[in-house]
Amino acid sequence: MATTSSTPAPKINRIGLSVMEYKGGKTTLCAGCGHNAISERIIDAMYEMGVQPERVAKLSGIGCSSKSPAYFMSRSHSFNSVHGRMPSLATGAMLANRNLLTLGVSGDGDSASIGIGQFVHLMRRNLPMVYIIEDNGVYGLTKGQFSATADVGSKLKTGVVNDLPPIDTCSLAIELGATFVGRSFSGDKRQLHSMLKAAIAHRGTVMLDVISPCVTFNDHEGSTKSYKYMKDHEEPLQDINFVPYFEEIDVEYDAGTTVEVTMHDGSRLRLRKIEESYDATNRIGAIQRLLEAHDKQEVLTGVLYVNSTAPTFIDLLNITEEPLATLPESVTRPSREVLEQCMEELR
Amino acid sequence: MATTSSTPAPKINRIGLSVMEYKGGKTTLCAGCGHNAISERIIDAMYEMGVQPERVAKLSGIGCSSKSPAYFMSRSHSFNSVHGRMPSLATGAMLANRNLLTLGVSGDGDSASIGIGQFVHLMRRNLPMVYIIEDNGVYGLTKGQFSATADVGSKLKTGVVNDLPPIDTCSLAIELGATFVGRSFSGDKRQLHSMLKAAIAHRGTVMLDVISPCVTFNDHEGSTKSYKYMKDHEEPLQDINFVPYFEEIDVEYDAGTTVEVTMHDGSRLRLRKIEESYDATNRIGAIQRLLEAHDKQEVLTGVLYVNSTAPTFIDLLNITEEPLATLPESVTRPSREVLEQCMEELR
Amino acid sequence: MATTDVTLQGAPGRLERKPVVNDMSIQVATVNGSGSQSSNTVLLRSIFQMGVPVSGKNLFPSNIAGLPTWYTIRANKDGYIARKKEIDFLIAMNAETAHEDVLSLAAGAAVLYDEPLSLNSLRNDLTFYAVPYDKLVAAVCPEAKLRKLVKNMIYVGVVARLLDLDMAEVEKALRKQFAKKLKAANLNMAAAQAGFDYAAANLKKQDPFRIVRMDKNLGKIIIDGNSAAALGCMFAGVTVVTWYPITPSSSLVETLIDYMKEHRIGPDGKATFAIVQAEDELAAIGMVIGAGWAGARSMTATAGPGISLMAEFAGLAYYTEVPGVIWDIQRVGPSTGLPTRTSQGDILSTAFLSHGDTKNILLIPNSVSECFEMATDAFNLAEQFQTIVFVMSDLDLGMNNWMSDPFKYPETPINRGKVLSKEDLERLGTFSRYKDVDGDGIGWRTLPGTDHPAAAYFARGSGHNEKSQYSERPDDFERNMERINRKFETARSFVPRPEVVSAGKSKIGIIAYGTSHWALVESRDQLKKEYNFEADYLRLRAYPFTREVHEFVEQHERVYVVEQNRDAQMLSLLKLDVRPELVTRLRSISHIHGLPLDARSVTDEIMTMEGK
Amino acid sequence: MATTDVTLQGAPGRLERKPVVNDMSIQVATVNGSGSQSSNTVLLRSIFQMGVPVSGKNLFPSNIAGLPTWYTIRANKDGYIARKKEIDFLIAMNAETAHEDVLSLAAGAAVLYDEPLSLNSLRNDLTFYAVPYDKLVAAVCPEAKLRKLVKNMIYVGVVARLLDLDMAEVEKALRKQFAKKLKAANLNMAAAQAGFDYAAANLKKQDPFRIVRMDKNLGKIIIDGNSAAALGCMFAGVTVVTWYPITPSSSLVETLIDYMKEHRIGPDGKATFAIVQAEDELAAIGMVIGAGWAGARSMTATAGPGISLMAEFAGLAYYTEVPGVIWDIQRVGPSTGLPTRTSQGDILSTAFLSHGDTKNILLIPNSVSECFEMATDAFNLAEQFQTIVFVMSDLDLGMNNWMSDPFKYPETPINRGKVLSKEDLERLGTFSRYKDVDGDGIGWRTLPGTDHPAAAYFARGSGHNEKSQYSERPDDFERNMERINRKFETARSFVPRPEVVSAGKSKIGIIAYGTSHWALVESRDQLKKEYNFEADYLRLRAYPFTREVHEFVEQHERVYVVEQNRDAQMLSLLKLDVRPELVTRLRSISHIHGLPLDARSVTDEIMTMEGK
Ligand SMILES: Cc1ncc(C[n+]2csc(CCOP(=O)(O)OP(=O)(O)O)c2C)c(N)n1
Ligand SMILES: Cc1ncc(C[n+]2csc(CCOP(=O)(O)OP(=O)(O)O)c2C)c(N)n1
Ligand code: SF4
Ligand code: SF4
Ligand SMILES: [Mg+2]
Ligand SMILES: [Mg+2]
Repeated sequence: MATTSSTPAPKINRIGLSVMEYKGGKTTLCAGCGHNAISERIIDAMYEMGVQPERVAKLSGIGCSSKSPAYFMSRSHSFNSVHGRMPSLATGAMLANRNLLTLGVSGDGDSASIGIGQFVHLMRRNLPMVYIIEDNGVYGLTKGQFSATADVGSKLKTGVVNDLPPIDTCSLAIELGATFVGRSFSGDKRQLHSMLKAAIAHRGTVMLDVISPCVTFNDHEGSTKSYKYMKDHEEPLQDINFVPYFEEIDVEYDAGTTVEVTMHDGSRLRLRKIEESYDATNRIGAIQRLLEAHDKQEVLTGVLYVNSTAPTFIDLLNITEEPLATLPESVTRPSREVLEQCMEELR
Repeated sequence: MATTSSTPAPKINRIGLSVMEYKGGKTTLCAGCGHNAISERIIDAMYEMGVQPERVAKLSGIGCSSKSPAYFMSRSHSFNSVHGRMPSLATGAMLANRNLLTLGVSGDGDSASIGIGQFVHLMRRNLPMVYIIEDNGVYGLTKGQFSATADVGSKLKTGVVNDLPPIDTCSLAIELGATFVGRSFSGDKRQLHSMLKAAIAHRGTVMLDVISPCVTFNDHEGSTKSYKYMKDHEEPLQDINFVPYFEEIDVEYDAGTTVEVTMHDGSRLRLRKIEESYDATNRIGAIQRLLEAHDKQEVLTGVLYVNSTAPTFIDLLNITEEPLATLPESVTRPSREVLEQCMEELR
Repeated sequence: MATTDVTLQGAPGRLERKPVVNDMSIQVATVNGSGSQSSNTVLLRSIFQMGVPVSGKNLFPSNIAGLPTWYTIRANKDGYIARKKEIDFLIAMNAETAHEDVLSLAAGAAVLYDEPLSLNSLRNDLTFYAVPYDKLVAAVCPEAKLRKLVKNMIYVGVVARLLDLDMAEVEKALRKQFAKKLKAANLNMAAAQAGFDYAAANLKKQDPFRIVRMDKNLGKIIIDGNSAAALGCMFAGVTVVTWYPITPSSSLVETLIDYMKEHRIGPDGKATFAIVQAEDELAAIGMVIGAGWAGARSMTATAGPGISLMAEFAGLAYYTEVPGVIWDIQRVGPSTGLPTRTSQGDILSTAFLSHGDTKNILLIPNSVSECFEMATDAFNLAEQFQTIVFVMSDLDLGMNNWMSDPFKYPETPINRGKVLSKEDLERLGTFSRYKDVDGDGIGWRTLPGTDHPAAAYFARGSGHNEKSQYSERPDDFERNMERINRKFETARSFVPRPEVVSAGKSKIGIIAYGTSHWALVESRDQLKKEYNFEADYLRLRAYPFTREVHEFVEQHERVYVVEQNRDAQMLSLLKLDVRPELVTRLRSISHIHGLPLDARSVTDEIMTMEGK
Repeated sequence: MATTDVTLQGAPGRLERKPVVNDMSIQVATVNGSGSQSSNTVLLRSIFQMGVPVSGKNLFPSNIAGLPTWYTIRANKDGYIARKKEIDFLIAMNAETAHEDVLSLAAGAAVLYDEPLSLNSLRNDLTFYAVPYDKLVAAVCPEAKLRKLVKNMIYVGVVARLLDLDMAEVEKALRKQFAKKLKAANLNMAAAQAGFDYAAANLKKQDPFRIVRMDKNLGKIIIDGNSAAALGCMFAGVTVVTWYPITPSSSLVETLIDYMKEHRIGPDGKATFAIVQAEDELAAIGMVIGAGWAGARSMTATAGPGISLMAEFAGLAYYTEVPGVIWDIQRVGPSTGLPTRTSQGDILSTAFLSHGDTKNILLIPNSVSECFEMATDAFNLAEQFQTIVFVMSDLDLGMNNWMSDPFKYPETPINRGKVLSKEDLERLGTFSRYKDVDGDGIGWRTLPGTDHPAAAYFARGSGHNEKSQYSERPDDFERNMERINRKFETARSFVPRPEVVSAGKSKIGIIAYGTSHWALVESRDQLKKEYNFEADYLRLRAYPFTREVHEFVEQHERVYVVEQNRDAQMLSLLKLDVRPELVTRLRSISHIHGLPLDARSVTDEIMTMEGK
C-alpha cells in the first residue's frame, strides 16, 4: 500500500486493527480503581493476540467490576446482567454459539457471595470461557461491605473486622474442575498481561482471580486487598512468558527451571519457576500450596494450575461445529416423514 | 424405685427416656433405601446420648432424604422446607434459639446441586449444627437423574454416563471452615453410630457425608454409590470410639496409634488410626488425602477433620445466653428515655 | 384417602340393572412402585383400540414406592374425557385404602378385589368380584420374584372378561407395551389370560357396565402432554434446552432428549442441539436467556417452585428483551404444595413475574395437540416479541395419557423475528437496538458474533436509551418502558385466538382455559340436557387477551370464569383487562383440591349461581 | 441530563421582581463523591432552623464517584415538601451538566455558578451570580488536598447571604454536621464565611428569593425514612436481622446496626439481637423464616431484585405460616432498572409474590414517622397473622431527609401472636397447629425448644392437615387453603386504616399512597385554588384494603388513583377488591420516570381527565 502522508501509519495488529478498535467507553469507576487497570490489560491482550472484537462476548453480573465491560472493546457484544448469575448466561451463550470467545467479568461479591453456586457449577463444567474476578474483598458498588473473599482480620474503614474465613476462589476453581487458574494483581502489569494472553489461547474454563484494590472503600491500613498490602505480600510463583501460536520467533529456554505448556491452539506457555518446587500441572499440589499460603499470609500469584488437554463442556456435549444460533430451519426442523413416524409409534 | 410387675422395665437412657421416645413416623421411603438406615442410626445416637428430644430442631430441604426427618424423633420440632435452602433456615433458627440442637438432613442434589451456595456459606460460618448429606449420587425423588456428587463414569440405569467431576462435599466443607467433617456409609452401622454421637457432642458445624444407596435408581452395576461399590471401595481411616462426657468408665488407649480429641462438652473422641499417616486435625492434609482418594477410586470414610476449639458463629456474634426468641419486651424494647435521646440527636 | 369428593356412602340400596354401555369410570387403587402402570396402560389401550373414547388419569403420591395410587380410566361414547366424580368400577388392589375406596362409591358400582381383602362384607349395594391373585399368579409365573410385577396384569384379564373387551385387543396393547421385551410380554399375556379364564369360570357378571366396539378412534394417537410438547419443541426447531428436574415437568425434557437423540443428530454424528441439566432453576433460566441473547431457540421446563426462582431473571429478559420459552407444568402450590396434583395456580404470579412493571405473554394449551402446536407458537412469539413466552400446561395435561388426532406438520416457516445480519448492517451502516422503527414496539437486534463493526450493542438490565447506552434520564426510561408496553399491546393480535363456541343467542357465557376445557365440554351438555340451559363458551388460549375475549364479555350478561385455583387468578387478569363497565359480568367458579376438574361440580355450581 | 421534565427554555423574557419569600426550590448540581453531601445537609438544616418547612432530595447516579448528582432543597412556608418541577435557584458546580441544567430552568430563576463555567452567556432571562471558588478556597484552606472537600461549603455561605439565611444558623448546622471533628468544622466554617463575605462584597442581589424566619419547625426532627425504620424496628423489639446490601435499602440495616450496638447490648456486654449479612437475598429471607419459626422477631430489608429472589421462600412462609418482616425500599424496575431512583413498582408482584395462590400483607408508609410506627405494626401483624408482612417504602422516603414531629413511644405492648407455652400445653395436653380454633383463621403455634412432649409439630411446605401431618387429601388441602385465606380477610380489620380527608360533599375522590402523598397534599390545594376543584382524599396505608377504602370508592363518582409505576399496580389491586359495580369509578394517574412525584403533574393530569 502506497501512502503519501508522512504521518506514521498507526500500529496495527495481525488482523489489521489498531489498539483503538479495542477501546471501550469512558470509565465511570473511581480514579485509581484497580478495575480500570484490568480493563487496560484486557484491551492490550486482545489487541496483541489479534482477536477479532466481533468474536468476543463480554458478560458480567452486577457491581463496579461488572460495569467494566462497558469500558473496553465497544465492538464486542456485551451483557451486563443480574447479580451473581453471569455464569449461567455465559453458559447459554456458549451453547448458542460455540465460536464466541466469551469473557466474563465479575467481582468478589458477585462471584463468592451471591454467585458462588453458579461459580461452582461453571467450574465443574469446564465451559470454554475466560472468567475474571476483579477481587477487592468488598462490595464496591454498595459502598464497602465485606465480601466472602475478605480475609480474617481484615478491617473496614468503619472499624468493623471480618471474622469469617475467606473463600479462595482459586483453590475452589482448581478443585472443581477449571483447567486454567491464575491469580494476579491489577498493579502487576507484566504478569497480568501475559496471563491474559495465555487465557485467551486456552480452551476450557480459565478462572483468574485478580486482586484489584478498591481505592474508595478498601485501600486503607488494615485491608488485605490494598495496593500496599499486595506490594508487601505478593509471592509470584513464576515468570510467565507466553508465545502465541502465530509468533515465529522463539528462544531457547532452560528446561530445568521452566515448564512449557502447549496450549490448545499451539501457543506455548512458559513458566520460569521462581518457587522451585511449584508444578502448575499438579492439581492436588496446587491446592495444597494455596491453602498453605493462607496460613503464611502470602498472596500467591501466577499460573496456579493449567491443564490444556481436558475436554470442555462443548466437547462433552458433542455439539455440531456450526453455531446452533444460526442453524437453518432445514437442519433444526425434522421432516414431515419424521413426524409421521412419531405419530405412527403412538397409534 | 420398687416395681411389682415382673416384666422387665423398658431400657431407658440417662434422662429417663426409652428408645421409643426417639422414634418417628412410619417411613414412606423405599424398602432398603439407605436413608432409612441413617434414620435408625440417628435414633440410636440421640437415645444413647440422652438428648432431650424437645431440644432438637430437625430441618431439611426437598428430596427423599429431606423427607426422612419425619421418620425419626417425632417429639422434636421439624421444618421440611424448600429445595436446597435448608442452611439459611437452620441459621435463622439457631440465631433465634442458640440452645437448640439443630440437625439438618439433606441430599446430594439438595446440597451439591441447587443448594451448593447456601452449603458453602453455612460451612464458612461454622454454625453450630449437625448437617448430614444422605448421598446417593442421584435425585431420588425426581426419579434418578444425576446429582453433582455423581462420580465421573458413573452410569445411570438408562445408560447415561456422568462425565462431569463430582463435588466432594467433605473436602469443600473442610476447606471452607466446617470444624467436624466425616464421611460414612449407611451400611456401616458401627462407624456411623460413633460418628453421630461425636457429632452431637461437637460445637460448630458438623458436616457428615453419608453414602446412602438409592435402591430404586442407583444401586446397579456401574453405579459408584451402590451397596456393592461401597463394600468394595470403602477405606475406613480409623476405628472410631466415642466416650461421652457422662460416661465414667474409661479404658487405657494406645497413644501411639490413637488420637484423642476432647470435645467442647468434655466428651472424648478417640480415633484409632487404620491409615498410619492420617491426622484428622490437619486441615490441609485432610483435603489433600481426600483429593488423592478420588484419583485412586477409594471412598475414604471416617472422621476426616476435627477442630474442637474454633469459635462458632454464635460465639462470633456475641449473642446473649438466653434464646433471642423468648427475650421479654423489657429487654427487647428500649426505654422511653432512649427514644427521647435519639430524637434529641435528630433535632 | 378417597379420590372422590362425594360423601361416603354405606347405606343399602336397590341396584339398577339397566346395561350401561361405553360410559364408565374404572379406578385401579394400588400402590406406587408396584408396576401397575403397565397394566393400566394396557387396559386403557385395549378400550382405545375398541374405538371407545377414553382417558386415563394417574393420581399418584409424592414418593417413589409403597404409597396409595389411583389410576382412573374413563370410557365414554360421547367423548367426555374429563374426570368423572363417581367411580363405576373399582379395582381394589391396595389394602390400605380399600375400605375408604369402597365406602366412597355410589350405589350400584362394581368392585373387583383381591380375595384376602374380603371387601364384600362392607356394603350390600355394590357388586363384588373376588379374585385370588396370588394363587393365579403363582400358576403362571414360576419365578417368585417376578410375581409382584406380573400380578397386576391379571386384573386386566378379569376386567376384559367382565366388560367384554376383546382379548385380541388386550394382546395387541400388551405387546405394544412390552415391545422390546418378548419374555415379559409372554409372561404378562399369560397372566392376563389367566385372569380372563378365571373370570369366565368363576365370576358371574352382575354389574351393568360393558364396552362395545365403536369406531371413534380411527387414526388417533395416545400421548401425554409432556411428550406432545417435547415433539412440538423439536419441530419448532429448538436448539438449546436447559432443565432442572421437577415434577411434573421432568418428563417433558426427558422425552425431548430421547426424540432429539433420535432425530436431531446430524449426518456427522454431531448434535444440532444442546440439552443441559442445570444446577437449579436460576441457572436453567439464566442459560435460556444467555442462549436466547446469542441467537438460539432456547427453552426450559419447570413447575411452580421453579417459576418463583426464575422471577429475577425473568425481569432481566423482559427488560433486555431476550427471547426464550418456559414451560410451566403447573402443580398445586403454594410452596411444595401437592407436587403430584394438578392446578392452574401460577397464572397471576407468572403474568406479573418479577418486580417493577413486568407483564409476560402466556400461552395455555388444553390438549396434547395444542401442546404440540403451541411449542412452535411459543418460539415464534418469543423471537418475534423478544421476550419470554410462558406455556402454562398442567400436571393433568402433561403427565396423563390423552387421545388425539395425529399432529399436523407445521406449515409456516419458523419466524426468527427481527434480527439484523452482517449484510443488513452493511446496508444500514448502523442500528439502534431499542428503537421502535416499525411502530410495533419491537426493535431490531443483532447476535453476538455478527461479523460487522457496528453489530455490537450493550445489553443491560439497567436504564438505557434507544442505542442501548447506559442512561438514567427520566425521559429515556419512560419512553423505553412505554415502548416495551407497546410490544405487549401488539402481541394481542398475534397470540393464539380463543376458541369460541356460540350456542346461538345465549346471554350467558362461560370462559375456561387449559384442561378445565374438558369438564366444560361435558358440563355444557349437562346444562343443556338437564336444565335446558344454554351457554356460549370461550376457551382462552393466551394472555394478553385478544379482541375476541373482549367481544365475548361484551356480548354476554353474565360470564362464568372457571378455573382450578383458589384466588380466581384468570378472572383477576380479566378484571384488569376488560372495559370497567363489564367487570360486573364476571363470576368465578374456582377449585383448588388437586384433582382434575369434573363436569358435575361445574354444572351444579353454575346452576346454584343461576339460582336454579 | 436535566432532572426536570419541563421543556428546555432559552428564550428571553422579562423577569418578575416581586419578592418570593419562603417558597423556592434550590438545586445543587454537582458530582458524586465530591463531598457536597455535607454542604447540602448544612444548607438544608440552616433553612430548617430558620423555622421554614423544608425537604431535601438527592438525585444521584448508580456509581461511586465522578458522575452528575443533583440535590434539591425545597423550602415552602405552606409545608409543601414534594418535589417541585421548577428549580428557582440553581447552584451549578458541575461543568458536565451545567449547560443543560441552565437551559432547563424557567425564566426568572437564579444561577450561582463557578466562575470559569461562564454560564451567564447562556440566557438572558435568568439571574446569574459567579463565584471564584478556587480562589476563595485557596485562601481559607492552606492544605491543597483538603480543598476539594471544603470547596463546596463556600456556596453555603454565598447562598446564606443571597437568601438572607442567618449565619448563626449556618454555623449551628455546620457544627452539628461535623460534631466529632472540630478541625473540619472550623475549616468548613471558614469556607462558608468566605463565601458569605465574598457574596456580601461582590454580588448584587437581583433575584426575588428570600428566606425569612418562621416558627413552623419547633421541636421537629430531620431524619431519613431508613433511619426512622431502623429506630422503629429497634423499638418493635426486633431480635434477628439479616440483610444483603442493595440500594436503597442498605442504609436501613446499617443504621439499625449502629442503633442496636448502642441501645441493645445487655449489661453483660452481650447482644440481645443478631444481625447477619447473608450471602444473598435467598439466604436473607431463609434466615428470617428460620428465625421466625423458632420464635424470633426477624426481618430483612431489600429492594426489587431481592424481592424477586425471595419469591419461592415467601411462598413457604405463607403456606407454613411463619412470621417475618421484609422491608422493600422500592427503586425503579424491572431488573436493575434505575437503582438510585424512586418508584412504587413492586406493589403487584409483592402482593402476589410466589407461585400458587399466595397473597401477602403490605404496609405502606408515607412519612418517616410512619416508617417508625409501621415497624411495630409490621412485627405485630406478622406474629398475629403468622405470615410475612412487607413494608413497602421507597427510595425517596428511605434515603432522603424529611422533617417530622418527634416519634411517639409505642404505647401498646408487643403482640407476639398465638404461641402456646409449656404451661399452656400442660393445661391443654395437645394442640393442632393448623386448626382454626378461634374462627379467625389463625392457628396456635409452638416454638422449637418448648419443653413439653406434645409441643413439636412438623412444619412443611407440602400438603398437611390440621395437625400438620403430611396429607395429599383434596379436602385437607382445600380446607387449609381456605383457612389461610380467612386469615387474610381477618387482617382487613387489623392493618393500618387509611387516612381520609374529606373535602365535604365532593363527588371526586383521589387515592394515593406512600410518598405520592406529598404531591397530593399540594395538588389538592392547587386544584382548589386554581380551579376551585375540591376532591376528597384517601391515603392507603395497607393491603388488604380495609372497610374505609371500599366506602370511599362507594361514596365517590370518580376516583383517581395516583401512583409511581407504569402499570397502575395499586389500581389493579383495587379493581380486584372493590365491588365490581364500582370498578368504572377508578381512573389511573401513573408515572414511571424515577423522580419523586410532583404536584403540578398530578394537578394538570386530573384537570385534563376532568376535561378542564
Ligand atoms: C439481587 C441483588 N442483590 C443486591 C444487589 C446490590 N449490589 C449491587 S453490586 C453489589 C456487590 C458488588 O460487589 P462486587 O461483586 O465485589 O463488585 P465491586 O463493586 O466490589 O467491584 C451488590 C450487593 C443487586 N444488584 N442485586
Ligand atoms: C425449586 C425446586 N426444584 C426442583 C424440585 C424437584 N426436586 C424434588 S427433590 C429433588 C432432588 C432430590 O435429590 P436429593 O437431594 O439428592 O435427594 P434424594 O431424593 O436423592 O434423597 C428435586 C430436583 C423442587 N422440589 N424444588
Ligand atoms: S468504589 Fe471501589 S470498586 Fe467501585 S469504582 Fe470505586 S474504587 Fe472501584
Ligand atoms: S427412590 Fe431411592 S432415595 Fe428415594 S426412597 Fe427410594 S431408594 Fe431411597
Ligand atoms: Mg468487590
Ligand atoms: Mg440424592
